[in-house]
Amino acid sequence: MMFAPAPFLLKDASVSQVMTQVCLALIPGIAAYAWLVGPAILVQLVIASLTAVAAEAAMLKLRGKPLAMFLSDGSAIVTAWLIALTFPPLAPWWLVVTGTLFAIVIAKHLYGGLGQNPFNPAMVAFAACIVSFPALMSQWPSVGLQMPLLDQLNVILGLAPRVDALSGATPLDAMKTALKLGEGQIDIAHLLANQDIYGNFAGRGWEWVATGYLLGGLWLWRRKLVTWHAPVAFLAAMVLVSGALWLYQPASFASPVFHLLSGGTMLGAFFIITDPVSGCTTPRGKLIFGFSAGLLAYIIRVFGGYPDGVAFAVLLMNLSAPLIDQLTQPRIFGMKGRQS
Amino acid sequence: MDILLAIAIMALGAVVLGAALGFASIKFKVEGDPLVEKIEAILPQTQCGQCGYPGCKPYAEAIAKGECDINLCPPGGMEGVQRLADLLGREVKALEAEEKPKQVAIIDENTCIGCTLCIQACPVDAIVGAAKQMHTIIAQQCTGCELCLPPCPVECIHMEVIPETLDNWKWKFPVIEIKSAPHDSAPAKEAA
Amino acid sequence: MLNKLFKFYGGVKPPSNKTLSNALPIVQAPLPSRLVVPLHQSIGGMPRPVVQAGERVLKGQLIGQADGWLSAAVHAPTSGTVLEVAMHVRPHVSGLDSLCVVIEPDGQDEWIAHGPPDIATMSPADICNYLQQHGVVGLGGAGFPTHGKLTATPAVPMAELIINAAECEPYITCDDLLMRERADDIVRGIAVFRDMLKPQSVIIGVEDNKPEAIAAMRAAVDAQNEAFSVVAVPTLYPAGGAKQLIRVLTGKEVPGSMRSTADMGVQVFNVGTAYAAWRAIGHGEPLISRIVTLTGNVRQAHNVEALIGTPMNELLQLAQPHPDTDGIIMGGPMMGFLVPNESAPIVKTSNCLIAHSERLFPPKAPEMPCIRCGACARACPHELQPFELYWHARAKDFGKTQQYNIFDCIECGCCSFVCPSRIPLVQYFRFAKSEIWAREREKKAADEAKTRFEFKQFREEREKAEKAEKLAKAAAAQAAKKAAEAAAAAAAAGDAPDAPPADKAPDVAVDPAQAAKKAAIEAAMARAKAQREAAQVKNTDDLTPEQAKAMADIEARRQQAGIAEPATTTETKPE
Amino acid sequence: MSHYIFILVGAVLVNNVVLVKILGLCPFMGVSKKLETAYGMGAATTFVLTLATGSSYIIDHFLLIPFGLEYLRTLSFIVTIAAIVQMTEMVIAKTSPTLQQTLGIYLPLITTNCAVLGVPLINIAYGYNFVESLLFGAGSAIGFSGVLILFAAVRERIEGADVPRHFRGSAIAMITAGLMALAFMGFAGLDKYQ
Repeated sequence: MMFAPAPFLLKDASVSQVMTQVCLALIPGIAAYAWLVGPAILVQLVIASLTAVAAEAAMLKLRGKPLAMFLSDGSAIVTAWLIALTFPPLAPWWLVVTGTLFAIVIAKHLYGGLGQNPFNPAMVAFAACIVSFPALMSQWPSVGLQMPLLDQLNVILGLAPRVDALSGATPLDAMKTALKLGEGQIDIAHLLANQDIYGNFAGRGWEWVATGYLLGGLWLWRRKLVTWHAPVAFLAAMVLVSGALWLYQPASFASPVFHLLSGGTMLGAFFIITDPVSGCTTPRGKLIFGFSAGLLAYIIRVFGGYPDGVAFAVLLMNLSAPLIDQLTQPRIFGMKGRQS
Repeated sequence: MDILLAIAIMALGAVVLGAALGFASIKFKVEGDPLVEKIEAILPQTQCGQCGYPGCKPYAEAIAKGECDINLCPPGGMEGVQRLADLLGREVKALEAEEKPKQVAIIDENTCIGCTLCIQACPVDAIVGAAKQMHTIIAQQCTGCELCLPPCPVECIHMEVIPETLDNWKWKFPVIEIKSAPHDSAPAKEAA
Repeated sequence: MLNKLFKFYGGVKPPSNKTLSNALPIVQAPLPSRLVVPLHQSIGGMPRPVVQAGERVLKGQLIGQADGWLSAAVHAPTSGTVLEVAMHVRPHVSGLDSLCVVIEPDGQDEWIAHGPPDIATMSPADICNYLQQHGVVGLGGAGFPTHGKLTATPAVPMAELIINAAECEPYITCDDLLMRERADDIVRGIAVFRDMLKPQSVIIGVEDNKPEAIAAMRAAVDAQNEAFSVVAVPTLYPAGGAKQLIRVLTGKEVPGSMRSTADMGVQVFNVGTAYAAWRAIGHGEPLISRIVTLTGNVRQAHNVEALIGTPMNELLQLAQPHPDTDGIIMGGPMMGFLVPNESAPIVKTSNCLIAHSERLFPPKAPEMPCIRCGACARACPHELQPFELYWHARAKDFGKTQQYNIFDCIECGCCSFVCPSRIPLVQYFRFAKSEIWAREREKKAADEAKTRFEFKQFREEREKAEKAEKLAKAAAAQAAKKAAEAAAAAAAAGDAPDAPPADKAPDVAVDPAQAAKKAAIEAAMARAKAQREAAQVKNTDDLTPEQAKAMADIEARRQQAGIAEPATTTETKPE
Repeated sequence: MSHYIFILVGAVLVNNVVLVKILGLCPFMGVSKKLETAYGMGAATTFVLTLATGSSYIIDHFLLIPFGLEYLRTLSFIVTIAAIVQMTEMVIAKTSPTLQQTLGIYLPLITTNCAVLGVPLINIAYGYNFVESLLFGAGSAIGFSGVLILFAAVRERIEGADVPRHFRGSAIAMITAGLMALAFMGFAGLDKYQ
């Protein structure tokens, strides 16, 4: 007879179900992304996924873990997709591969694999790559540039020259550069009026991607896979600080709407800071985590040296998460209103 | 001249700092060593002397002074070593002797001659009996130190591993269960 | 509903599967071939057996005498012959044995003389004693002796008496059926508790998935003109946990560290306990049977009234288990356990037997790592952080588990139920708890050993000091003697005729000399005595009665064996 | 005013003494196994570092420079720091013997902690005045304590993780420290923004 501990009834839930739902929730954003920049993003998703699965399998084999069980959990795919979605869509293939390898091998498996990594692997990949290859990581396709799949493939595979025309910048980056170069002679209102780059409020088209992520995130929340705490706190921090500075000096600071819908804000709010493994888990902890991440992301993207701050903000909060969790343990049953 | 000046200044500094340190060493003099108590709390109190010290307290004092290693206590086991290492921030070392399961001494009723030698040897007064009467060991109080074994002239004392009962039964560490033939087999315990 | 209901945090809704077994009435189980009655069936002291092998016992006859205040008596479930009093397997997850009385029924089911006591003349203490003697314990799960909850005289006045009839575990319907069929006796039992505890109100909490039971209870309460309120509580596992039910019905949260809910002015009894109490008080019957739900992988799930001590596999046959049954779960599917040995007997706390099969309870998928998703924390009714507890329990960092309040865990299984990684969380917590307990036991033993060691050292020091003192005294006496001799010699030497003061000298000298001699003898005797004492340690002075008894037993055995003559007569000291 | 804030915040985050300047790694790796110890070490180092920057400034400006003895800077700083550390150790021994035991060798090692010596030297290299020096010292100390405490909390969690055998202990701690430094690179350029 086997020894099976109680309970004998189990809810129908599994890690792979969780991961599949996260992937599903990413679909609207990906669809908008593909509509915006063309099929290149799909190519990147495939490259990243293949690399991630291969790296995962290799690491599992090296560590002597059951392959099938862990490969089917889908966590590697989620990491891969997040990497592909945060990297520039026309980044060379090896950049994506390097990032993914770094994420899976170092950030995930050296810590013991699924569920044990203190840092978000996708964000580690992004940070490592932007620090190592700042130029490549800042080359975004000029919006509205529609290239056929073959040309995009050629760029990704390094077969075609990385023409300057291809290499724009994200709205955030472009704005920062413009402000710095302009040395105060150009103001935000003027820049935003420039429809070619900025569209109506965020980068033209990018707001649709952000909206896609938002929809997916709301669905995740409805499915109770994420709680509202971290995303709301993150977005609130973003709105508060950007709103305050925008009201104080509208000429040099962009509006909250712009910040909400550009860069990695929405992706970060719903898919990255909600990662339970590397994030906070207590309700109060999640609020602190989200709020601080929003604040840091804003500070780094506006005042710092990198085009977007979400990745660094998330990593910084990742390393604070264990301490925050310890300090924000909720009162347990029967201990409310008492000295703990 | 410069050199002299430099020496003078350094000497001045030395005197000032030395005076400050001297003052501090008087002001913050530490008496006693509360650390010994913390160490002793970890030790199993078998008083068996296997560490080479006459009892647990002397061993604790020796550890606190840094005179000996933390891996000399076999009854405390690897876990004791681990906890000592945690307390003292020292490296965990393998035990000097091998670890034994917890035991209790049993006196063979029919062989005991009532010589009282074991009673004198027992460090924790766990043996009762009077001269020429059979001695018996109070099992709950026996620490399993084996100190009563050598003095016994008729070798009537032996050690027995404490059996598992409902009182000392423990839940085992969960492991991935291994399925075997179902039904009516022997009491299933996890493959520990 | 007059009562305002409260919510508790967390909880899960597993499929209840109660309709399987609640359609048929309670059936009296036939006499089994033999009964194995464990003596230790409740929390507290182990009852002492008062019968011997070969003895004939009557139904309801005392076979195990309660030992100590927190202990309950055990009785023969039917008339028959005691086969043996020996170690037999107990329905415990360990599969270990404990002392049991094995009875072969004679089929006559002959009651011992019994009848209801005159309750009007009994003081509350008498009633408590009576319940203890009749073996009434909590039938909800833990088996806490009922009189223990009734004797508590808390400083806090009793506000609510709660009768726990929630029965939140899936599959189990024994309380449901009991209430449907025997509501009158239950209400009378509750009235006894009410009279003893004098609470301001009495609330009977029943999960709202048992409308028939609620109706039956209300009818019985009305029929007896009692002011008990029967409250339907929302079906949410574990609403039947004592602390959860208190929270739902009164809004009070009893902290885990509080040992007794009475300190919050609440006392909770299981509905079955109330029934058992009335069987004892109203009919004079000790607790020798209980309602057991037989369900799971069986053809005819139903409830039976089974005698304590009935082997489980024999009892389960009544429900005709399907051939693919591969085990028996005692208790519900959330907190019960697979009995390691299916011939284990029914005990007072066996509320349900579930025939286990892989079809019904598919084997768990392998354990995955924790992804800290927090589902367990959202399900935990005690608002703990199970994933943190798991993380530290797995790393065997027990100090940390205590920091995260592991002892507030009630092992309800909600966390394991929702875990997407299928981690047996409760199992980890049980492991950590029993490790901590074991450590505390060891620590306590170590402390005691230390005290005894220090006392022994102190005693040896004292003995040494006393010896030294005596030696010193002897030496002093010796010196005095010598001085006296010297004086005497001097006196003798100076025994000149022209020395009148010397006349007196011999007298004076003799006295000290004699005194010195006497002192020397005394010292020698004391020395000898001390030596004797040192050589013949006798520490049998302050023994506990048990120890003395054990020694006497052993001596008796020795004499029987003919090895040692009575110690006083001869000296047989081999070399 | 904002200048001082920039020095302080810059020292804590942007030029974090451990993760950006890579100073003081021995206590960072050695005393971060337990959160409790990290608190103690952080407090001790903060105290020593702030005091050391102040006193070394005084020594430099009122003793060494007037007498043209700048070449004795390192020597005299070490001596001063050693004295301060000795004093701190005595105070800790008096107030918390367990902390003293757990800090173990690392407490006297503050003496040779490169952060403690490095920060006063950086102060002089940057030409900071007394207030600036103190702020920079305090900021560095806060930065050191902060990352030490965060690191200890992370390590306590990693302790329970199923890290591959060859990476257990110091190896994974070094990797973690590396990833933390990566995260801190996000602050790069913040202090240049005026």
